[in-house]
Amino acid sequence: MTAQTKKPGGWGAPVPKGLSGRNILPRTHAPLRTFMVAMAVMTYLAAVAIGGMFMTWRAIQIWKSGVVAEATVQILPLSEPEQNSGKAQKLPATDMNTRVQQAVRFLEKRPEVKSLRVLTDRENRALLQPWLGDVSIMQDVPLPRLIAIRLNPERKIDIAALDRALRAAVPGARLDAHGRWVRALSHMASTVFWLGLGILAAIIIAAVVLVVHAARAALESNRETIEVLHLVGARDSFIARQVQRLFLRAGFLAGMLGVAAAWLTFALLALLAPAEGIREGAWQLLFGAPEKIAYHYGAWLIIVLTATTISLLSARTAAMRILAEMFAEP
Amino acid sequence: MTAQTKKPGGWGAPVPKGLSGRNILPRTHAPLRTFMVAMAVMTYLAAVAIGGMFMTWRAIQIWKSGVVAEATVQILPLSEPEQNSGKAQKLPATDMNTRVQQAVRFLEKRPEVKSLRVLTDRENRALLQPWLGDVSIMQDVPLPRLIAIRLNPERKIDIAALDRALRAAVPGARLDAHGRWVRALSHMASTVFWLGLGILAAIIIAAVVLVVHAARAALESNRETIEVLHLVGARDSFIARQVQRLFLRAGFLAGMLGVAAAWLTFALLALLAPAEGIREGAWQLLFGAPEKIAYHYGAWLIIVLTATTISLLSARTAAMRILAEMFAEP
Amino acid sequence: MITLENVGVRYGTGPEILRDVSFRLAKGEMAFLTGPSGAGKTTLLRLLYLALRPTRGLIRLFGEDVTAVSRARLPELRRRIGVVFQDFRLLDHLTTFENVALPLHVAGVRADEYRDNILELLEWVGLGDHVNAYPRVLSGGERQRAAIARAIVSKPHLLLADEPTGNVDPQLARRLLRLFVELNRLGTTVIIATHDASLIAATPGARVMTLHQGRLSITPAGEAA
Amino acid sequence: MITLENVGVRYGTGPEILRDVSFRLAKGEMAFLTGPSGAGKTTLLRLLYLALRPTRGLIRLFGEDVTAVSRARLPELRRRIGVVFQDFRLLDHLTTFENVALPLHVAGVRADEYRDNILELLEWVGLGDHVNAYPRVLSGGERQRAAIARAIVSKPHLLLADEPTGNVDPQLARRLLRLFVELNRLGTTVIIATHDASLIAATPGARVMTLHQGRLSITPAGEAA
Ligand SMILES: Nc1ncnc2c1ncn2[C@@H]1O[C@H](COP(=O)(O)OP(=O)(O)OP(=O)(O)O)[C@@H](O)[C@H]1O
Ligand SMILES: Nc1ncnc2c1ncn2[C@@H]1O[C@H](COP(=O)(O)OP(=O)(O)OP(=O)(O)O)[C@@H](O)[C@H]1O
Ligand SMILES: [Mg+2]
Ligand SMILES: [Mg+2]
Repeated sequence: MTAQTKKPGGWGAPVPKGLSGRNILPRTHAPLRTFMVAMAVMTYLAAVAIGGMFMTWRAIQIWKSGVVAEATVQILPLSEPEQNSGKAQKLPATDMNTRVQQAVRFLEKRPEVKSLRVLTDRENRALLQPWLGDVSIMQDVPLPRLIAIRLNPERKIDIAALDRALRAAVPGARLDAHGRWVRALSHMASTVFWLGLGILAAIIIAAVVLVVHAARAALESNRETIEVLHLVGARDSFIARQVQRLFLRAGFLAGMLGVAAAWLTFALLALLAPAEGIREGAWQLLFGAPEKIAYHYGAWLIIVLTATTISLLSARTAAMRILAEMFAEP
Repeated sequence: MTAQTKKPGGWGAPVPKGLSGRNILPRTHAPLRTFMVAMAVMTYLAAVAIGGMFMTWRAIQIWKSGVVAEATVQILPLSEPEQNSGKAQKLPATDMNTRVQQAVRFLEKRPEVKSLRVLTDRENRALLQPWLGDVSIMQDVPLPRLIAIRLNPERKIDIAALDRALRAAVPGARLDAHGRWVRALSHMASTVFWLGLGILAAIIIAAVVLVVHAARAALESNRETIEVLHLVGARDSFIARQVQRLFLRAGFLAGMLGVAAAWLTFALLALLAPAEGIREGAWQLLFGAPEKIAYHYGAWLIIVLTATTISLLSARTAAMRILAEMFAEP
Repeated sequence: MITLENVGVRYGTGPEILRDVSFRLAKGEMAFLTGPSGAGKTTLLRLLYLALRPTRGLIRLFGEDVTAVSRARLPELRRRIGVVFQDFRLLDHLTTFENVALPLHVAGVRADEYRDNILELLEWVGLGDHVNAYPRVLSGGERQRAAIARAIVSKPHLLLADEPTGNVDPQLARRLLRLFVELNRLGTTVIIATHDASLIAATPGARVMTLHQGRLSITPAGEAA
Repeated sequence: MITLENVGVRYGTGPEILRDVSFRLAKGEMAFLTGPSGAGKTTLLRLLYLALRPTRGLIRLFGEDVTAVSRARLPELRRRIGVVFQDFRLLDHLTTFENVALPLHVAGVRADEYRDNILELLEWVGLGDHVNAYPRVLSGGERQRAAIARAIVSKPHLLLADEPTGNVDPQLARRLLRLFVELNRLGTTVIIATHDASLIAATPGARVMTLHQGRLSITPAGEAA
């Protein structure tokens, strides 16, 4: 039946404290709770999605700096075009060495190149083995010389331009940056990234729709209270302040809760995820280098602030609409 | 003030129709609307996430069948180990040809291999050119022979096992499936896939929490109605039926709305996305081959059914809890 | 029909609202329940319409021990009891007609069987013009009459009316009282909680039960104060 | 103080509830508003507490044309009007004390300034034991008294009471009436809508306004029916 709640006071009760410093709108109310749950859930999802985006982003970065940064420069043996008939003519070793030195000097000056190393003849042959079999059988065949370089991962690198410059500077030199594979991977990574961004956008739009609606509904269920406040002489500003206080608190708490839950989710991932990459990524997300996680925590802070602002504004607008209906023109 | 709504009838009004076939619980109610919005938003997110997962999945499949399916078999020139000192000894050409034939026969019988082609000497040299420079200079050097094969993309292929079998069957043969790159890509793809699955799981858990809560809140705001029904002699089963009817409708409508919105989102992506891959993926998701999109539409149907079931069950449970409180033991 | 023996009620840890209330009401009797505001009239009625279990004592209704009755049997008992709540408890989203039809509808009666009946009843209580109006646009007295119509529409065996004339004018109050008396004449046991002495004075055949400080004193029928 | 000239009210497309209502009430007068249920008493009061705009006619309150008053000035006017609503309109999540304190709180009065005042008032209306109780656990009459206390706590210039004694016993009703009379003696203009003829009879100095079929007839002070 109707609430047979305990009468809080009544017989020999303490002296009542009055209303100062107390919120006049009810704090514990099913629709307000629904609003808070909705807000918490949506901030949770937004925080998880943003965290996931950061993780993907960092994974792509790391992967790029690991794989894309590797490239090989080949210095090919030159054949005299006019001597292309008949037996192969050995080119003088000095020529090849000169060109290798040229290439090294050229590369060392380029800002894109982080480090380089001329492979030894042994390494050279080991690299070619998959293609040529046991290269000991062609001890005398002139082989291209290879220079392994690491590119600077922080810079955006125009591989094609570097290749062109290299070819112009050193005859017979060419740059192999595993272009096809890198392109495939980059393409996939960016597809995934945009897809993720799309889902994030969907979450944020959905969150705003839901949360604005829930705030309105929560306030709608306080219509009676607002009417009574108005009827006993409260100014619109007073009522708006009450509403704002209530929803500031509710939105902030719910936002914090959602972000905290997201944080916990990533912490669990960092400890328990089956894939090592995800564990590592989640760990970096939460406890990585300060200058990097500043972005992550910053984004989460922005989520909480946005949540608070949205709840504040939507509740205030709803309150003002309700107030405007009172004693309006018929 | 109190609703100065138009009096619907009253003076010379139509004969009232009674309550049969009419839902006794109010359909238009802020908390019920919040529940429906919450349900629609969460099914929307779930449907978008699942659609995104399917898109990623298919993208990975296509990519795999395009890139992973290519492999090369090399038949290396054999050197007699006992003759490893001194000059290289030319192996008889027939031996190489025999081994190529052996390899072709072996590969043709393997179900993993879709097609194969022995490269001509010219193609062979063209392939090696990046490594060896102008190969005309080493006309007489024995080169490995290459067989380009396409693997069967529909089958799960154990590259390592195939390589082992090949090496055992044909001396000097080896399979190069671009292992390192494929592993990097596979790793990334599966990381992304699991991350997506994680976000989907987060969405679904959040959806259940939110929606169950909203359903309870909506019913809680109908407590007075439920009490009155009980007091005028309605059986629990009657009330439960009313609640179920209301939430069956609400859950189903909201679920359909959410999935329809997701469908529209993907349709927009299919038409307007900036990246071609996403346009194509979204198109395949919605209008692809019937046997494939059956899964997509099936998943969305399951979402709607789950939404309906969750709303039904949570509302029913809440109703039963409210009913159990009536005239309970003190 | 109704037997109360040493019934006591206490809300939470508060004082006893009802103390050692005992009375017996035979089928077809009519009684007024009176007493100062806050004396426990509504509480006593809530015991009788099975919304509240007594803290102690025995209540028998229709020959059944109420404290031992199972939840599953509640609807059956309720259908034999009509209640006019002090705060009306109309459903805001149903029209007057639908509100009044509710007890019949939940009992499974078909609309064509009760329609004329209800329209006639609404006419009698003066709501003929408000058949399709929603409670929110009714005046206080109109709501009260709708609540009365709902309580009596199913011709219950027991009618409990809590302050049923607090919001209507004296003429209308007497008209409504006649409705209760008529129902009583047809066999319904009627208990009316009221502050209105003129109502009691107008019904010489009724018993008057007075609550004061949690105790019940009974004036036999015909000796109305 | 209050002037109505040819005021008419119609809800939506319904019939006119009030027709050509004109009257004038000077500062410090006391008046009863009576008439059958559904006659439009609450509607007339809603006009006076600025919850409803008339369909036609002129209303002047405290010397101001009510139909021309701006929204921003409403709170100021409201603070000079106390209202006892027919359905009480207490806030369920506030205690009796807090409900009664509400008009003072929204006007910016500090708690220590009004506490003793309110406790005394609650004692007087018989709610001394229910200071910290929430409305849901109050009896009907107790709620009504809380509503009355809230209406008069700020000693308004105009008091509008809609059926303020419908849920209390006659002794208590007279006690509450004395409260209104006392307030009136201190200068408050009082209008009480009621069905209770004994209340009117007990106040010979008051005017009686009777609504019937939307028209208002006025019995001058001292000639109570
Ligand atoms: N749910 C409740 N919890 C605690 N106390 C309650 C509850 N309901 C009523 N009371 C208290 O019990 C006492 C009796 O209430 P009840 O409603 O029975 O009085 P009543 O005789 O109907 O009064 P009225 O004539 O004013 O309606 C009152 O003091 C009230 O405050
Ligand atoms: N918001 C509204 N919309 C439409 N009609 C209304 C509305 N409020 C009241 N009415 C109608 O106006 C008429 C007068 O109502 P009002 O509440 O003023 O009567 P009253 O004199 O206070 O009656 P009572 O004594 O029963 O409280 C009634 O017939 C009622 O149905
Ligand atoms: Mg009562
Ligand atoms: Mg009224």
